[in-house]
Amino acid sequence: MTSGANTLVLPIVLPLLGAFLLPLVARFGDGLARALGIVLVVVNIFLGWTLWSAVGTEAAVTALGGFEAPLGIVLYGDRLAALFVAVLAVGALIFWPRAEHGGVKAYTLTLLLVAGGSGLVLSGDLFNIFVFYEIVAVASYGLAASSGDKAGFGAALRYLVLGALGSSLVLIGIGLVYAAAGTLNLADIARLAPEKLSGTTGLAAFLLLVLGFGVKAELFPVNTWVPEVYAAAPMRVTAILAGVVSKLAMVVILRLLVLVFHDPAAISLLMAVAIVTIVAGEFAAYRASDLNRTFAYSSIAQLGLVALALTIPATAGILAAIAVALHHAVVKPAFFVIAAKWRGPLAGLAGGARVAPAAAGLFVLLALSIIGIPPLPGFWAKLVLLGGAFDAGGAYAFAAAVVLAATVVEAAYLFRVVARIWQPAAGAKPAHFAFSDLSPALLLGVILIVATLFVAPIGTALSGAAASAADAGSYVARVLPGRM
Amino acid sequence: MLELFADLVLMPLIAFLFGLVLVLMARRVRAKIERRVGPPVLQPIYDIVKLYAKKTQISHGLMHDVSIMMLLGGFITAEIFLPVPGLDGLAAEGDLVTLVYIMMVPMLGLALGVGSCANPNGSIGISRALTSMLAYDVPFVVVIAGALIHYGSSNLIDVVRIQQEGGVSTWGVTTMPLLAFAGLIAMHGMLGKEPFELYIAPAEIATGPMVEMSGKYMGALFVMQCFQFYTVGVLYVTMFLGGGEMWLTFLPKVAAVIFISVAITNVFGRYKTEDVIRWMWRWPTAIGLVGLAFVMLKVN
Amino acid sequence: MTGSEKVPVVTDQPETCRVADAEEKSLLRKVMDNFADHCRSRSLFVLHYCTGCGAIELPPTITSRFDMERVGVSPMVTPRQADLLLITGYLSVKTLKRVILSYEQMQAPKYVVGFGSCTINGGMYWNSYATVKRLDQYIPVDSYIAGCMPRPEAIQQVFLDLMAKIDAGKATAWQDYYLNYDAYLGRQMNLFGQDWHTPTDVVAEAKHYGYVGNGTTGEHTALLDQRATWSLDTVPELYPARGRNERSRP
Amino acid sequence: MIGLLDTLLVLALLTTVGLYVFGANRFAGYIGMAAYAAMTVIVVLVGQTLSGGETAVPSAMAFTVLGYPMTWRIDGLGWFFALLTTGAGFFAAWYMSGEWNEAQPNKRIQHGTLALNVLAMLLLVSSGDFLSLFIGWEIVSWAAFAMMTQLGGPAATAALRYLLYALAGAMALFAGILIVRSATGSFAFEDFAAAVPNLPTATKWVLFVLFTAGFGVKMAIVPFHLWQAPAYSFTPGASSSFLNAVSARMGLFALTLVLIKLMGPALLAGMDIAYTWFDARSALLWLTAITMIVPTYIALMQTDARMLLAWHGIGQGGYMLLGILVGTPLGLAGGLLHTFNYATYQMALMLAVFAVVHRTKTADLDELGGLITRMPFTYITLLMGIIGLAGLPPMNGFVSKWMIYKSLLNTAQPLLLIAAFIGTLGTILSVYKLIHNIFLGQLRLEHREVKEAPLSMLLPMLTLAGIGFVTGWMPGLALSMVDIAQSALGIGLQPHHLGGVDLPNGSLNMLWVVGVLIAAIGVGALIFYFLGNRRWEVSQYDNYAGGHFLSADVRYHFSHEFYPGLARVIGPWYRGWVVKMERGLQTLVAVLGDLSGGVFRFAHTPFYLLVAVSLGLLWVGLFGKI
Repeated sequence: MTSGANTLVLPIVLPLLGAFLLPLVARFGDGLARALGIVLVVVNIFLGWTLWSAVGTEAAVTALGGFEAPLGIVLYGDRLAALFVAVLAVGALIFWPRAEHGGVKAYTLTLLLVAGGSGLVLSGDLFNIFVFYEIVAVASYGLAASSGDKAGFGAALRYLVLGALGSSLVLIGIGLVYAAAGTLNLADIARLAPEKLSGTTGLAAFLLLVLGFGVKAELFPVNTWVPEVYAAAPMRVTAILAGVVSKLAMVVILRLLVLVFHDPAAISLLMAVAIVTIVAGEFAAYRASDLNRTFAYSSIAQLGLVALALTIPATAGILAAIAVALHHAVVKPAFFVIAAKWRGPLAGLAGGARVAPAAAGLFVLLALSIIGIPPLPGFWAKLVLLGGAFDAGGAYAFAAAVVLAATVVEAAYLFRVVARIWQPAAGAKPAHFAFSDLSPALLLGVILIVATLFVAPIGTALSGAAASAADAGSYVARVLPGRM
Repeated sequence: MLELFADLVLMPLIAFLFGLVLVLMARRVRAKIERRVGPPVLQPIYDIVKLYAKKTQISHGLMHDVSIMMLLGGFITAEIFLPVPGLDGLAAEGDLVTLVYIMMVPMLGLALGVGSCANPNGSIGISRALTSMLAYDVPFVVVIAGALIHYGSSNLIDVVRIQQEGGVSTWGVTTMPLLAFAGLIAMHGMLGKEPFELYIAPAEIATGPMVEMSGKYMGALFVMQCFQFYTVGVLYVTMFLGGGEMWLTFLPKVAAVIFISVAITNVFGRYKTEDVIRWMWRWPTAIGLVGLAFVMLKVN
Repeated sequence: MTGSEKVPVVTDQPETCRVADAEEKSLLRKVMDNFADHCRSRSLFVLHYCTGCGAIELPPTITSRFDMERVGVSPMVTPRQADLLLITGYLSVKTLKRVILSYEQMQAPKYVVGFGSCTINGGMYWNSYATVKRLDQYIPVDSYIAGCMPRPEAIQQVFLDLMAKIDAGKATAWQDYYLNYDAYLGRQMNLFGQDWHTPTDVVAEAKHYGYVGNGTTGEHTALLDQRATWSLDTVPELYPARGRNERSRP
Repeated sequence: MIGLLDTLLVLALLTTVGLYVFGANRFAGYIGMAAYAAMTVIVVLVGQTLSGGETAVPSAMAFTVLGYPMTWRIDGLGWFFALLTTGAGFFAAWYMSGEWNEAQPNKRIQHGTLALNVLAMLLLVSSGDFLSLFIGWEIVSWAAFAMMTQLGGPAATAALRYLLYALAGAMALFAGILIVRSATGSFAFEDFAAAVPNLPTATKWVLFVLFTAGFGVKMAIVPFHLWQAPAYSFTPGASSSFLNAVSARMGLFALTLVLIKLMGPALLAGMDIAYTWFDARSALLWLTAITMIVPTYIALMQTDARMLLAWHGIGQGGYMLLGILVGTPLGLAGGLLHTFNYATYQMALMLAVFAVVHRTKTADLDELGGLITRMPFTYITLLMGIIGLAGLPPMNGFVSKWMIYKSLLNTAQPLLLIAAFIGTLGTILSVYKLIHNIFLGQLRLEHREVKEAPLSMLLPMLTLAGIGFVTGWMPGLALSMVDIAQSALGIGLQPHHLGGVDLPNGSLNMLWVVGVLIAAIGVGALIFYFLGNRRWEVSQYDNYAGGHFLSADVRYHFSHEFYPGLARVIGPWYRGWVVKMERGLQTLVAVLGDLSGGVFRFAHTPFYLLVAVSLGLLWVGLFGKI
């Protein structure tokens, strides 16, 4: 175990430990538990940052328990993983639960989520991925139900059923992979994939894995829980789920694609799913009746974009996926902050700009960015995505056309809301925002603007991360140094 | 310089004087067709002098007056840009397209003046006049486009020269008979004679644009009629009948063109606005387009 | 809509009276006037006011049977364009209002010919309560044609007579309307009531063109002015300001 | 290195910020005037550099993001449009400097959005590659949206519609520039211009369609024309005039840049459409012909003065594009000159109409009339404006239209010429209705106390009309500016002199035409004043009505359905098929939305999962074999 190993293990272990300790600590005071949770999350951010600066182009690898890969439990930390560890922790920090949403239970679950999520992106073998996926899933079921009302429980139950089914699909998929390849270590599978997994079995395994992880990744048609849960769960939970957790599943799919499934059939399968997801998400959002559902559907579409980006060959696709995912992770939580106060039918939003000019202004900024208006970050994300698609040509060009058309629909529903906000109030005025209500969103807005100003260095950094994530050969070489 | 100045004075003057003759001819021809004697030779002058000599001259505001100035000014300008035998005026400084647009200036002036009279009959008259302009200008632009492409120049001096150098066989009427025919119909519409006089309609809208015109305002309209007959006739002769080589043959040609128009006008009643539009957009336009097709075949 | 506008007070003595005598004119002026009169006589635009029964005689007069265009007479449509107002037959009180309106809208020099007996003395309607007995009480008349109805030949004859009169510069009945407007207005008011008025500001027009005589203004025109002021004050919707006021108000 | 262009952009940026901060100030209009005047001066300086032989004035601003360099520089073409932009901004600010400003509840927004639009347009016209072009394009679109939506209500609805059109266009453009990058490896204009002749025909067609559609939306080429008139009309006065005068012309700028400068008319003419006589250029030419005619005749049917003018703006755009696409030096000069001329008279017209709206509170052509006695100077502006719009001498609109006609004649395209003429005829009818229904006819009682527009609004109007007249009299002044733009296009210059152009087969010398026209009208005035007795002005109620006594309580006026006969003939031709298409598209989106939403609403979750897995496995079984 090197010093780099700490940065790989600690992001998982510390929050996990914290999650178990927290109920005990809470006996000495709720505030103490809260503080401890926050400290742990901050530590995770720091760890992510350390990992990022430590790994450079060479990823950090560690095998737990002293067993070498492929037998041992391998953790693999490249810049991509470091990024998402940090992003997950930042998300959890910004949207740390409040006492009224379950108190210490919520803190625990959130820490569990952080631990599971970090594990998900750091794990180097499929079984651990499944385990961490389950941890994330359980934590999110609990959080989804934490609003404590009828709608919340109903939504959480649906989420639970679907999630459980999805997990079993994942398990079947893993089983198929194991049956074919005889190993669960990703690097090892990657090594064996060309001969063992290139046939029908491999494809079936991929299908099941995509559908299984797709539940979290909000892929069509296994994403029916999304609007319900996002409408019913507390805003802070929604923000984390939509903003970050869904991306973690995408990271897993990314790893699978890069390392295991290069099959054109697999790619086209994912592309078809992605296109349908985009279309279904944007069009459903066009007819959504309130802000929460609008953003939920929009979130589905954005994840469809990420999935589409993943199908684009070479680094460009990975870069686009990371860019779109990160951008969405900034924008969508902020949207949900606004939606938390402005509930109910869209027509009731008239006059919003008078009541809450800051929220209205922020809404416009976020909407512009998510549509992809230069020079905001959303534009650059879309530029990379569509540029890669047009470079790839063929079906990708068609997909790009779908994305472009969907963008118009996106603008239609977002700016319909903007127009309504700026209209004079007809009846009851929309809710006012206290500063504390809006502050997370304002913070994210500031991040967005800063990112706009520093888009060039961010782009360079992400390109590096994408390049190393796309390098399957180096993954195998790092994990299995002798076996190439 | 002096020659140009002479042109500037002579061209409108000749236009006015010969216009008087054309007006007289029109009235006499009409009388003959109706088996009447018709007005005496000086009748056009009597009318104009009397109108200018009215003791009271009511006006409906400054625009009413300015419209009269635009009316005369526009036609005077048009005459200067319309070459006649021996007098080219400024025809080289503005071509047929310019001339067509200059001829719209007096119409616009009249329309504004009539509008400022605050009489709905006048406004209706202008509405109908503009509508009929839209009707007859469609075949007219077809004719213009065809003729100009045929001659390869929009300079009227060139148009006249080409026809005179080649003799009768190069006259527009022999090289482009269909366009010449369509042009004749469009010219007839331009003169506002039956069956296209919908904007005068005395019994219906009380002479339309002229409803509030009295004294010298009306007199200016009479003068305008002289110019109009002359301009339309000369334009047609220039485009299709070889233009003017000498006054002795030129003026009879102009008179002949106007004669055709006034001779057929009496046998018609008045078309409704819709019928004018439909008729103009159907027959002369179709004939003109066929003529245009022949021209294009020849050019290519 | 304040009421502060004052219509100029009409004084008894008009400032100018510029109807020039024939002797004052220069030779050029005389020649020009003679020429103009000649042209006027040879170009008569006729407005026929055909509410009565005489209209039937006009078509033969104008069309091929007699062809009045030979002598420059042609029909016109609006009073603005016309020189000659033909009153063909009887006038009821109601139609007389329209006749006066039309007459005032004609441009001077203007001439009026009364057709048939009815315009002279009421004719067969001499004892009707609703018809006007003598036309020249209300507007100046240049010529009458007696008969019921007159033949086209008679109409031609009156045209020729009128032309000769105009050519000689003696058809000046129209000036009488300006010079003695108050009297005409008085008789009109007698018939139509005190609030009678036409849109034409005859007094102002007379002043503008210098046809102001001792009879131009008087008690009746003063009434007119009073009423104009009053109307502005109270119900401007119904009584527009008269004459130039309409346009010169800020 | 801070160059002229940087100074210009920084000044525009400072103006935007400054006017947003001080926009509510009484003197905001003057601040704007000073700023735009300064910008105009800088643009003129840039023009001097350009006419001194430089091909472009670069900016020090340059970024490289994700490996794509972005540069800004202004060449002759961009300069021409920059001049129009700053000039229009100046006159709009002037208009907003006095009484208008006092009357506005949202001064800050009006001044701020105007400055923002100027900034965005300057950024667009000085873009140096496709990426910066796209960025500028988007900023222009959104700045215009910010301007249009400010009054809320119908304005917001119209602006939203605009937004969707603009965004759809932008997406087409986005696809276009990405395809360019895929095909040539960079976003640079030069690389594209060098590579485009060798691209496969299919790619050329895709690019042509995408760019034409993308830029054409902004120009409101048929069938993308529906948004423009309402969006421009419901914007407050000076802003609306600005939008009308120059905003839509950004599309023309970009089309000229891509289609003429980079691709070239010859290349377009070589792209034949199979089984027809058309090629890319002539197909687009016919589209412009439709754009000249259809919106003009829609304008004819409007009853709102602002809408009428805005619809004409669309039709006028067709003339400009027509001239430019003809591709000869004469046609190009005509098209570009028409852009300048249009900016002058359309702005004057809109300002005049808004002056009327300012005074009477209505733009409904059926509720006005007779205002000539109350607002004579506004009338003069409108009169000069409509003469320009209709393209009659002596105003400048005639010159540019003449050049366009002449270029069509010289290239023997009679049908397009006829189409252009028909558009002009419709314009004449329509503008007469405009001026008649506002200023002529009977004055309404409620407008009896209406005053002339204040000097702060009159002066810009009259100045613009004056510019229109002077450049009509001496078109050489404007043509020398057009020269700078044309020199950037590589097609060649159109020789001209102060009075117009000399051609072997029919010249135009406006010095003579206008001179003679004015002199002749002077002769007309002499005749009018010295022959016959003095005039006597009478009341509007002293009027022929068949013996009827007119009074103010009964309207004696003709304005509603001004061309009934024409309407009966061409009325049935207004099928509104574009409107129906638009509605159909909306319905389609709504239906798709309901379908998609239905999947989520009636969630038989396990069932979906089962279906997805089964179908997926079926697919795997059928097609998954390698």
